[in-house]
Amino acid sequence: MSAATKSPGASRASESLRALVRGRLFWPLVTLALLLSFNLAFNAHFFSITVRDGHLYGSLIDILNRAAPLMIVAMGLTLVIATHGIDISVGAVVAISGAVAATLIGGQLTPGGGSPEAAGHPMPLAIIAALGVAMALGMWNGALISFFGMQPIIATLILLVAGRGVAQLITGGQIITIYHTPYFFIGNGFLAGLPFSLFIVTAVLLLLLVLTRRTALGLFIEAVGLNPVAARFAGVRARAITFWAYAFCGLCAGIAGLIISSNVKSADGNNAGLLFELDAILAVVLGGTSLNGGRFTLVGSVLGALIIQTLTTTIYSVGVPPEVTLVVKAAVVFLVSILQSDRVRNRITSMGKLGEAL
Amino acid sequence: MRNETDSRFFAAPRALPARAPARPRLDPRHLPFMVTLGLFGVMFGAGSVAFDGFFSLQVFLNLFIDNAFLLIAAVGMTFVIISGGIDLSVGSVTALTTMVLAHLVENRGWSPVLVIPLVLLMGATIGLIHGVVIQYFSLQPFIVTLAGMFLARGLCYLISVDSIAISHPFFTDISAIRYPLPFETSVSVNVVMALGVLLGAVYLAHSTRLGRTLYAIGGSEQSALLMGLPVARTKIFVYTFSGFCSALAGIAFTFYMLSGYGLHAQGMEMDAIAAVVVGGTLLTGGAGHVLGTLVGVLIYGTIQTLIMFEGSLSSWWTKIVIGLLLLVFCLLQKVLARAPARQGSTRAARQDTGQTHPVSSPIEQTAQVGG
Amino acid sequence: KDSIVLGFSQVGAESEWRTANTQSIKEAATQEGITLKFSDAQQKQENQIKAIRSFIAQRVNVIAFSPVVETGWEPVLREAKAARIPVILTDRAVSVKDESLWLSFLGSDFVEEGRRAAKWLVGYAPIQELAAKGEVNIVELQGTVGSAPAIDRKKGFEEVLKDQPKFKIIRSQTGDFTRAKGKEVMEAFLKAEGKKINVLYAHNDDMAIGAIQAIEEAGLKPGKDVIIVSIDAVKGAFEAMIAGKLNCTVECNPQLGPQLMRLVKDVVAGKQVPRRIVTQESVFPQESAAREFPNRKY
Amino acid sequence: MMPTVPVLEMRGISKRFSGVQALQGVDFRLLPGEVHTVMGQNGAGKSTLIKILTGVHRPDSGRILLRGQEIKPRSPLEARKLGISTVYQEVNLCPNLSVAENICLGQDASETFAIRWKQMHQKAEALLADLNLQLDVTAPLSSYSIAVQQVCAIARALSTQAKILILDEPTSSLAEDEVKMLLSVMRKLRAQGMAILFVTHFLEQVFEISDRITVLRNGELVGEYPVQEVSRIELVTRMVGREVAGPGPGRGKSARVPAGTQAVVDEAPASAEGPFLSAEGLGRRGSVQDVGLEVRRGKALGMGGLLGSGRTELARLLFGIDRAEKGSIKIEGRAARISSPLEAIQHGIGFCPEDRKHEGIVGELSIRENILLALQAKRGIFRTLSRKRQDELAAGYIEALGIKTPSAEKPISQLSGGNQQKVLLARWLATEPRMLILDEPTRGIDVAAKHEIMGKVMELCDKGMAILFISSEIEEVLCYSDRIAVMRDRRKVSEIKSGEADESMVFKIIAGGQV
Ligand SMILES: Nc1ncnc2c1ncn2[C@@H]1O[C@H](COP(=O)(O)OP(=O)(O)OP(=O)(O)O)[C@@H](O)[C@H]1O
Ligand SMILES: Nc1ncnc2c1ncn2[C@@H]1O[C@H](COP(=O)(O)OP(=O)(O)OP(=O)(O)O)[C@@H](O)[C@H]1O
Ligand SMILES: [Mg+2]
Ligand SMILES: [Mg+2]
Repeated sequence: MSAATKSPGASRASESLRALVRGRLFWPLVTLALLLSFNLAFNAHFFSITVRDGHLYGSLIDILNRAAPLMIVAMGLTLVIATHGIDISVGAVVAISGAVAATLIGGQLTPGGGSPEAAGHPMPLAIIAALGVAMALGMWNGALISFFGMQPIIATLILLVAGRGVAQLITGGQIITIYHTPYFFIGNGFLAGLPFSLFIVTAVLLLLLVLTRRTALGLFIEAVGLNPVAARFAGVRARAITFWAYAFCGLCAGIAGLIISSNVKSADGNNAGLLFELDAILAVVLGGTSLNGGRFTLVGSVLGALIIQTLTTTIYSVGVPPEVTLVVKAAVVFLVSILQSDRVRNRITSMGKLGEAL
Repeated sequence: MRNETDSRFFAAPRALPARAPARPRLDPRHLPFMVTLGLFGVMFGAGSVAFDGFFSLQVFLNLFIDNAFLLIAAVGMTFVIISGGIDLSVGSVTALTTMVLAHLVENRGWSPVLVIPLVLLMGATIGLIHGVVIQYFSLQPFIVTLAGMFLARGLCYLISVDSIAISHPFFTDISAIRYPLPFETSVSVNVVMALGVLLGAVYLAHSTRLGRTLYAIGGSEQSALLMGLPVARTKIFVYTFSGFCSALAGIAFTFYMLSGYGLHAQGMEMDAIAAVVVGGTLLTGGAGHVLGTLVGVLIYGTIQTLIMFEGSLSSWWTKIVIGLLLLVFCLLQKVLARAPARQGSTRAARQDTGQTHPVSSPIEQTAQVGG
Repeated sequence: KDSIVLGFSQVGAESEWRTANTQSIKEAATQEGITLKFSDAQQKQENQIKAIRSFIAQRVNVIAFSPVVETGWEPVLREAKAARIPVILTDRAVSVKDESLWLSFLGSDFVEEGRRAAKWLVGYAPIQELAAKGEVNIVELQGTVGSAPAIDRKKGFEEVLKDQPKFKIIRSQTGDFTRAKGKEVMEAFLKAEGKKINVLYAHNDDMAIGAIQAIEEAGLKPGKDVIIVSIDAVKGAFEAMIAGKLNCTVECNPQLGPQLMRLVKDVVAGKQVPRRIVTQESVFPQESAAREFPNRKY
Repeated sequence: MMPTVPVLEMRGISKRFSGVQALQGVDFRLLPGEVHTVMGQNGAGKSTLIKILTGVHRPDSGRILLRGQEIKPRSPLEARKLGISTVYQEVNLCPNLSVAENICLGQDASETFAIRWKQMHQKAEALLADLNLQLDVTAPLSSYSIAVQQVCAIARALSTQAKILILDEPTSSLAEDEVKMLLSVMRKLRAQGMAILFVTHFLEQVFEISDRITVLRNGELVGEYPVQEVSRIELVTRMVGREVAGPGPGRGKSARVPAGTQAVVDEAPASAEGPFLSAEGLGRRGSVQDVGLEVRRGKALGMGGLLGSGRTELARLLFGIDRAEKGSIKIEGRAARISSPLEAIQHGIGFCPEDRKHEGIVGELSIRENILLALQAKRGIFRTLSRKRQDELAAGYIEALGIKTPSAEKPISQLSGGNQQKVLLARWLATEPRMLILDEPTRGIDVAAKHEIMGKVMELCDKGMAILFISSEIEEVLCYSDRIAVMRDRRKVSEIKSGEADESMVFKIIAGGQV
């Protein structure tokens, strides 16, 4: 049984198989594939994509478009989690960002006259303001955590609670409908046949990949998350790194807020991004990043977000009754995480080895 | 086998050089707890000055009456957090308990004497499953208990989406019991139950091997393992205990509300976590005191009471003010508890408040199998 | 003379409707010179109970609240009764055995709203035509699972349709009362059922507005290809109706403030008050939208 | 003379980690009442053997017999119940628990339901007193230095009535006194019939205490020898597989360099230019008081002192980990403010800390990344090295320091203790510092490698690097430094030229005999 008794060739082959199976993205991909094919069993048209009004149209496109905000927030959160932190305020920041943009753009529908497209303030200003506020909130979190030494969960809990209040304060507890059509492009527009939000996701992903893999940032973040003392002793500016991770996470939540508010053409301070933090954390964890900090994978988090969105869409399209939805969700999360555990992986790899030996 | 007197090989053991300047009598390790308690006093005092009718024993006792279930759940959560984990299923298990209780007693006509042990067993079993899955598959507690949270909430809806009122005399009678105290005040059965759980937990955490093993695991799971402590068993126990506490909280909830409902105790896990952490327990594990959780719950309750007495805040300002109060509180707690340690930096701080301050204590690498 | 102190415990600020409700109560209190102790329960019943307890401790003159759920009020209301503080319910009732625990109930009837929506639908001409030809396929966007309006609006709607064999609810899913979810769920419905869908019934206007966007994006005409009926009658719904995208909305009136204050004054004055006060609510079909729109405050 | 029935026997033990054959068919016998030393180079498999014995790892093949009965320990807990008491190589205690808890927790069945704190504290104090240490046992373990922690770990192992005691490099951070104490305790236990498995890299200790020696090389058994039958040279040769030269070019008196030439080198550059770093009146509440010293380019300043005398704390002040409250630091004659490690690094200082597990390695990062970390921090986030350059760098140091690993991409936590230490050294050498502070740098490094590594450091020193060398081994300090500063009670009490001192003299100063 032991590797030593096998021929070197076979052991090399099994090693490379193991490398594949152990690859971080392998299991999230498998999960996603399983979920998608499950859909196909229920609905033959699930994979069909047609062209409508000059852009692609279909369930898969829906999933991608819907998952965009989650993917972006999950990426920001990945950095935070990699530093061994957590940010549960992302949902509140989503709401604030949308509220800021909507109130600035404003616009009123006057029946029978006036232009519904009229914007209160120029759109770029509104967008910059919303993102600026979101990032400032992230920096606030970062400052509390890295400079005041507050526990991340408490620091961000404060913003989770108060931030929702701020969002409602901005909107006056109402849903602010946006009438400025150009704004809708962010969350509803299509570019080259694909939802525009996907381009934002790609841009954020590329930016982050470059930042973390082409510079030393990734190394520093991982070092800080794994052993902050040792990292500091080696000259890494642990506090600054942590601070900027939260700031960036805030920014990501801001972007997500814009997409969401643009998508539904309104800002809902009460409900936008409610419980978003749970989904985002779940996405990061399903993607293969540990909540204990350290090694992180951005692509994994993106896949995690896709898994969650696929699951949600599946539940809707398969017609699971709402009372059962949560049980189904629980079962899937259980299964997926057990499937991803080392124990099961090893079992599967050794099964693979056996098969090879035969 | 060891004989103290003649095994001293050298005349007198050498003492390490005396420590830095003499400090106040107070043990610095208790400082954060004292500070938290003191701040609670200040907060309650401020309320008394600001609002009529605030300064009364009954208002103070109401903190216990209204938060008994939270306290029970938070005690279970304290254990989980000290061991370095987290349990997100607390609120939903509480809700599930109320639902099962109400359903079996009202719709099925079972006897409460039978149903109560049954739901406690159910809670403990859910916790046990969490623990076993976390330990056996070495999964992250966050994700396992999140699934548990979905599951328990979902099971509530499977029983009924609507709420079920409880009119069984056993429950109505117990919920009506008030133990009189001086000055025409009283407390409910829940309070007695919660304090009982608290005392039991204090004993368990601070005077038994199991409790100390808990702290060891939170400090460094790998080390605890190598020290030959029963890590797996203890971790599984912790989640089982938390599940049990959640179910007990559910029973207290039922006494409090006399109804079972799938939307009960929404977000209670966050309240419990916040109470535990505000009470001085580190989310990274290994440090904290169960009594701190009591103070944490009281502080949480006081913040709410303050806002209710204020009575003019809009919904959003309510949230903002809760956040601000929490912020002020946590900052003060940090500043005050740190004051004496400020002279020393990393290492000195580690020395003084090592048990209670996360920031400076090194984070253990569990993957490290040392050498 | 000291002004009357009213303790009011609101459910939360989870929707526009709720915000409007709060606003109406606050404004009315100021107008009538009543001191309002307002407390937001953030959707939690336990917080409402705590609030009522703190009102008792503060010895307010009257307690009013919008219960999160019907059940579970017995113990705390008994305390209020012991303290001789009269209790008024708004928005929805409570189920307690001892009916003397509350004095009066002011509010709308969610089941009735569901019934009205269904009745309007059954009577709507294009639908009748459809029904004559074949089946009417309905998709339903429910409110938050387990919440009172969701349960009752579903119940009322189904009650009426029970006797209409041609009407079929083919899909029903929760949209959490929000636009975003409403849109997302509708998208999935459209992918799964395609053109089969004739009618959308949404438990509130916000979900309907979200769903309208999804329907448009699917290349269908809301209000024509898919008949839409929803509940609440918020401003956004009127805008949609004016644009011809929504067919009907059933009013659920949040403007309880003035009525409540009058009631409070009567109670304090020791007058006999009615046990049940139903708020004035109507059904607004598309045709009435333009006329009604300027009157909408929220 | 000795009973021949072994208490413990391991037969044909093999263990493979991904990519590494850690053990290959190793046999090992432990007789009652003997001290049996296992020797081998870093990464030879000593710790792995111990971990298999105590159930941390499961062997791929082979059997373990305890008094003739086969056992399959699955966890340290089971091993402990079988009467095996262990001190692992790294200090594996819980930093957040008190010293007393770390020593006593779980060791006494009677404490299950009610811990008697007073008794526990007394017991811990007594156990520590046996090891010549007196401290506040209620303080958290993390408030003590790594050496103290190591003593606590030993005390824990001694706190139960075990039949077998395993000590994996227990003396690596201990000073002479503590080592003596430990050895005498071991003798006493041996006399009582306990079987002791001992791992160390210090030859003197081996020959002082062992009855028999088992030598491992590359995971394979080289042989088992009664201590009388091997000489030091033979032993080292068997461990390494070839002949090894003695200590390289040293500096002090005990080195082979003639004292005369040393003196000349000593004066010349010193007069030519000022010290690289000079500190005056450095002090900080609760830490060192009023310390002044000069570290010169091309010179090594050794630091001697007892456990807890404040050497590490001084190093922390110099490196900006703690901020000095009093005194001043000058670098190359100019006043410098060093308020963070990064600033120190930018001034060209490097610091290899003593607590490698907590302050040194970043466990899950690869060897390459660990080596790169300080250099990259020095260069900043954006000036990255190309991947090729990184690989070269890592490969270069793996080669130069003899780090035993199949690849530079292994997580450092999978390396053996000594090899981790080498990686840390490489981390600092890679920054090409102008001054290097080494706090117990040879901890856990095998004899052969020690000479090689220190030889390399001395080479760099000769090329102009300033060295501050802290070690608990006086011999080492004497050998590798030009001058020796001695600390006592957190003050510098004396500074002498190493050429003018011998071991006993330094001892006297350290112990406070004379100033
Ligand atoms: N958990 C692990 N995963 C992978 N490889 C490991 C692991 N533990 C040890 N090894 C490898 O096994 C080999 C033997 O290591 P071991 O720790 O037994 O050495 P050692 O003889 O104790 O060395 P040292 O004197 O440095 O402590 C090393 O090459 C090491 O890299
Ligand atoms: N009385 C004491 N109480 C608590 N800690 C003490 C006491 N005396 C000394 N110490 C410990 O000793 C340390 C001071 O010495 P430092 O670590 O600098 O010693 P060192 O000379 O490097 O010796 P070593 O590393 O061998 O212990 C402090 O960090 C502290 O942990
Ligand atoms: Mg070793
Ligand atoms: Mg030291």
